[in-house]
Amino acid sequence: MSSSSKGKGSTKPWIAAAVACAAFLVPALAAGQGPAPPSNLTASDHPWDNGTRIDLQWSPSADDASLLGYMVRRRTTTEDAFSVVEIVPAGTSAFTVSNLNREAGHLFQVTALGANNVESTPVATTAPVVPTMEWFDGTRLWFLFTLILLCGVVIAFIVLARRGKPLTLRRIAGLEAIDDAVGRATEMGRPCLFIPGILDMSDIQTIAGLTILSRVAKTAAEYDAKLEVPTSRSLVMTAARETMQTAYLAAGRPEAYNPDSIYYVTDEQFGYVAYVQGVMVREKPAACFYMGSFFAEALLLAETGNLVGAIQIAGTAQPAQLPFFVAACDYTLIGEEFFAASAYLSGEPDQLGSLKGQDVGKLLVAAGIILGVLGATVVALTGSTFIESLVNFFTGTMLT
Amino acid sequence: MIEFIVTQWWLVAIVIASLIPLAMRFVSGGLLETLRTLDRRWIFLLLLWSVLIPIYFIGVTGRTFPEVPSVLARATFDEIDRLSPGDSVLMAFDYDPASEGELGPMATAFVRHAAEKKLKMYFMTLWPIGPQMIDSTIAKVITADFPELAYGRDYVNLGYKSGYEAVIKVIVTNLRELYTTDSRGTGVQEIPMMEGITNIQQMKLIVNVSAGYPGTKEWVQYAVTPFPQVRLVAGATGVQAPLLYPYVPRQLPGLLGAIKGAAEYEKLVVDAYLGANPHPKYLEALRRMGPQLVAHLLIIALIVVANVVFVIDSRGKKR
Amino acid sequence: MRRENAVWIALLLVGAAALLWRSAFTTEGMGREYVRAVPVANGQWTQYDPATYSDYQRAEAAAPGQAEYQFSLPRTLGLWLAAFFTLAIFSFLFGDNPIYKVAEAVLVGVSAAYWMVIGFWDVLVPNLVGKIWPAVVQAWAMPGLSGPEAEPSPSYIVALVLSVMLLWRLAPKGGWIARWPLAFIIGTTAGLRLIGFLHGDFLVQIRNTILPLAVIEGGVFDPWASVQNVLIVVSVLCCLVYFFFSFEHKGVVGATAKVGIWILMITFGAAFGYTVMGRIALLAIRLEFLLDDWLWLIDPTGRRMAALLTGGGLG
Amino acid sequence: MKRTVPLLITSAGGFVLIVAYFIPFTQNWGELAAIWFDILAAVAFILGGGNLLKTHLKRMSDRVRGWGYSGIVVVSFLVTLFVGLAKVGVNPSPQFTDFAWSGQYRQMGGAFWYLFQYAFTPLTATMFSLLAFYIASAAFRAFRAKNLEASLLLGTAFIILLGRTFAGVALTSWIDPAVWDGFAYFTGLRLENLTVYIMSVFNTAGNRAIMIGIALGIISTSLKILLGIDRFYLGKD
Repeated sequence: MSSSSKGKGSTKPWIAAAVACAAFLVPALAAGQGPAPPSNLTASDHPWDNGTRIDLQWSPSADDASLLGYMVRRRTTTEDAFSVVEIVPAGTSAFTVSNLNREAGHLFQVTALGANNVESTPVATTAPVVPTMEWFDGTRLWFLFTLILLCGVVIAFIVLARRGKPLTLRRIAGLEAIDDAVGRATEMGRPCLFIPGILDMSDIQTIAGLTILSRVAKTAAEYDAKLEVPTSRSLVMTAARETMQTAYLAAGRPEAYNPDSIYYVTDEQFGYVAYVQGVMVREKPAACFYMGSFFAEALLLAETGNLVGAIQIAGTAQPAQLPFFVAACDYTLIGEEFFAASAYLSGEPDQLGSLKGQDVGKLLVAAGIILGVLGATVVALTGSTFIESLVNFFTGTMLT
Repeated sequence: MIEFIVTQWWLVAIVIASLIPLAMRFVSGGLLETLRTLDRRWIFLLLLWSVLIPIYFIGVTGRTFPEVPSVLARATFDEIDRLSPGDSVLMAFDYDPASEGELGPMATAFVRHAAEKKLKMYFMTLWPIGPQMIDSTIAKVITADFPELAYGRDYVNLGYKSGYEAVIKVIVTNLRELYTTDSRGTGVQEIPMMEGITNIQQMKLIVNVSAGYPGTKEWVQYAVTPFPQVRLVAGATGVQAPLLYPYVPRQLPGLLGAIKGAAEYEKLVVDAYLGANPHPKYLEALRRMGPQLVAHLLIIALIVVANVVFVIDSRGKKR
Repeated sequence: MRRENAVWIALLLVGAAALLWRSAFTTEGMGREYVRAVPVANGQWTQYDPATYSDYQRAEAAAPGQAEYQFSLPRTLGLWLAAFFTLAIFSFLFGDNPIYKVAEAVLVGVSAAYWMVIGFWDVLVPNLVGKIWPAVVQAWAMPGLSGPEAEPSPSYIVALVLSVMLLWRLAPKGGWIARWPLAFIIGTTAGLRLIGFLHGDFLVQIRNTILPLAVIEGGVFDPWASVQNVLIVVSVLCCLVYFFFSFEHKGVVGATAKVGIWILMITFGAAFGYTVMGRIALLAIRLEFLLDDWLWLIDPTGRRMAALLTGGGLG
Repeated sequence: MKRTVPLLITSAGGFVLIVAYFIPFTQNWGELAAIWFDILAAVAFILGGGNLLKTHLKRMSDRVRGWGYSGIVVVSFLVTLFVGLAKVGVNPSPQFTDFAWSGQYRQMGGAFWYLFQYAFTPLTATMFSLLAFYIASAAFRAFRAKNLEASLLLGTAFIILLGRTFAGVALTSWIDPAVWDGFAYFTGLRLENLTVYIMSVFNTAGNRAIMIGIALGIISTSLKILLGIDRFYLGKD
């Protein structure tokens, strides 16, 4: 094998690696001092996968105890030379080769790697194996379980809430301030400004921001306050217009809806900030809402809003910007609170039910962490291999 | 220092003159009262001087502060340093001119280090303005100091692809589905160093320079998490870095945070490869640490002063 | 107010005069851009790469009147324009003013069009037209397109249909049809993010939190690492309690939530500290631009006098 | 038709992608959806540009205060759009000299590059750098040790600010075993080490909890949309 791969002066990097490997092995092989090779190499398709893996099995070399490991190589039927996949530690007798091409047949070769990187004669598979794709990805089975569990509790509580189960929730200060802020703007005869973040509709925070907009717009319609929504994405503008229209309709004041108060500025982050900052100092809004995904503009907007004396309420799940909102705004909805806001504001039972579902989700997380940590601690203290396998199953299989 | 003040007397004069009105207000209005009602524009002015003067000082004298590399900077350095010549490295430069102050020096140092190690560099970006950043870094380091490296053999610029993290998801298993040409429009099958490269799992290391979304977090989520054998190191802005610490070291063995991280890494690269008299373009971050220090001290001073006033006022109320 | 304006105008005039004097009548000069002419495609046209003043001086010293390195008037004007815009944005710090408003208007206009152009050349041409009618794109703007990528992908017609529906909004009637693509976007976003965050963030963060409370390294108990692990686990749990919606923050829950908010505040403080670093660096690079590229007051990278003094030995 | 069909599209689109994640054959549908979204977003630029023009032209025709600036917006928008789409001043790619349109639209020396280099970059980068000033004023105005929470935030910020500069290193460099043997146990208190501890313990824990909470929030928000409980985007009939 060494001579065959050496002869190929290909530029493929992995072939180059194989060449390099082979080159310095030649003298050792010539001397005939290699360790005993592994035997009975078999290759079979990895079950329940997306068709990129093949399982290898072999019987260990007689010199297993003194080996550095086993060198696994592969090639497709159309390629001439084997290339290195991995070096697995001694004592191993199985390996899953991943990241294979589904359209090709694959051949494998395993050698025992002795001291001073001396390789044994290779053992190879003779019949090419083609990885097959199954209809279900078995590596994601436990993830499916987690998904169903978490979605299940949320849906279950929504159903319970619809059936009239009474729900109590703690108060969130920022939310109670929203109505007051809109009211104050009305009294002062100054507009409200709503910023739905700077990301597009492909971000869930923007969507959450717009659900809050629908409540703010309803309040504004009831108070007859002027609400301005500059957006940095035209899709967000489109969605915000639909949202506002629905809200004004729900408030019984469809005639007060003015689509021109929702307008696109520019997709460029700082162009958008420059413009909104200008709007703020010129129109002096009495209330500013920042609900969505924010980056560097968070502090630029919040400090300018502070300069013009607006009440400011922010909500975002961007942890990097939370300190600035916390420092510069009157109220800030932190992370999960921001997603909970629209449910709180609507007060509808099925909306509130989803919050209970989230709480159960957190309980499950806490329980999982506590169990896992206890297990890991016991393993560290006692070295129990049984519990270690349990913990490994939990972290390595269930939580992947 | 004194020599600097004497020769640059006009700058000193401007600074002092600009602060005279503030001093007069302190004298006429009283210390506490002036602090309580201080116009924020004075703070702006103080910050301007605290950044501008050190830049000018360092620019004229060429002196920088010493730097002691942290554990993470060293880990980042080692990840690249342990690679062998000819290993392929994906250089994912996800930033734009707005963040160049922090990330430009990192990108420069990364490319310099990779060029010194004779690694094959595959440049790409998920940011629309990223290609300019790649081009300018290539011009600054490879074209200027490594003219022997050939495009297409030693480095290639795959350019920008839209689609945010979806791009990562695709190329981690199938690079060619999205990258059919390089940024110059040459088909990938005609580029020698692309031969045999079908996905980015084949890269020995991914080096990400990240200013936000999409960036290091997405690389961790969609490249490292599903394919743990993928090695990733990152240079991130000060804003991004704290969010990335949860991924260190398992998913992210090396992380450079902000200009400080850049300066530490610069120091490591310079010490290891550039000798006693490096070209000043490789000391950019080290130079920027000067204004950093003075501005930090100013901000700390502002917080302290504001809190002293606050404590005095709240005591007064209690009485 | 009028007197203040007069003072400002006077100051601006003095500044402008000083700049003119520096650029025209001093030996150092300022704000000039130089280029290097590089013939491309067998000399069919010339490409102008950026060059430094010292490149130019060196070339002139070697061969006076050479054409390779040249002074560039358009780029010099560009540099002054860039300096003007930089100062215009900074002027907002003093207060809203007409110069800032001009810069703001230019920024909005240029950037909106900038993103449209990028969307056209980088998305619509290769990913929509190029997928549906690759031959058209290949014959026009992307001659390098070849191989399997040059095969048409019929599934992209769905994207085309959705695009047309979205643009229906511009039509006088039936704007509601645009809700269909919007619904598609919102639905797929919800599905993708649900899976993405659950698999990416959620599970990974739980997994990373499962740490042994007692760390024993090579048979020896490591107190520091153990304390660190205990702190991480307890902190995560306390913060989770803070986010509970079902209980008022009273009693044991209240006390735990209190610790949780402390941890969050430390987190925010750390983020604040880090962010300050980044922002100062951003200002530094703008000031470097003004002092180095434009005013030629400093020259840390040896683009002018330093390179000349040492005979260009810095490169 | 106006509300039911979009609702169906939303639910079907979302649930199909969730299911597709588990089926190898359809695992790349999510990516396809993302690419389609990108196409839609690019098409939406036309919508946005149209709206921008409409807004500012209306301001000009109404002669509202500051309408001159709207004129500048319109002119700079149209000029940039034209030079970008028409590839003004762009040479063809050297490999394909026969194809007049093969050059890169952002080629150095082209008109679009000029606008990028001398208008777009300085404007956006300077706008970004205003943050440095705003941080200073926020530090002076908002960071008061009003209570324990605020003090913790402040204290941490202090340590990080100091620990990430040369000053911090110099301030606590005396905690060195070379000075006194007993200091070997206290090197963790050196500012630069303290910074690392804060980042790797409290910052990590806080961010982890926030991320877990956010993931749960996203699950419930997504579900409400897919189940049709939140249907704010549907407008009126």
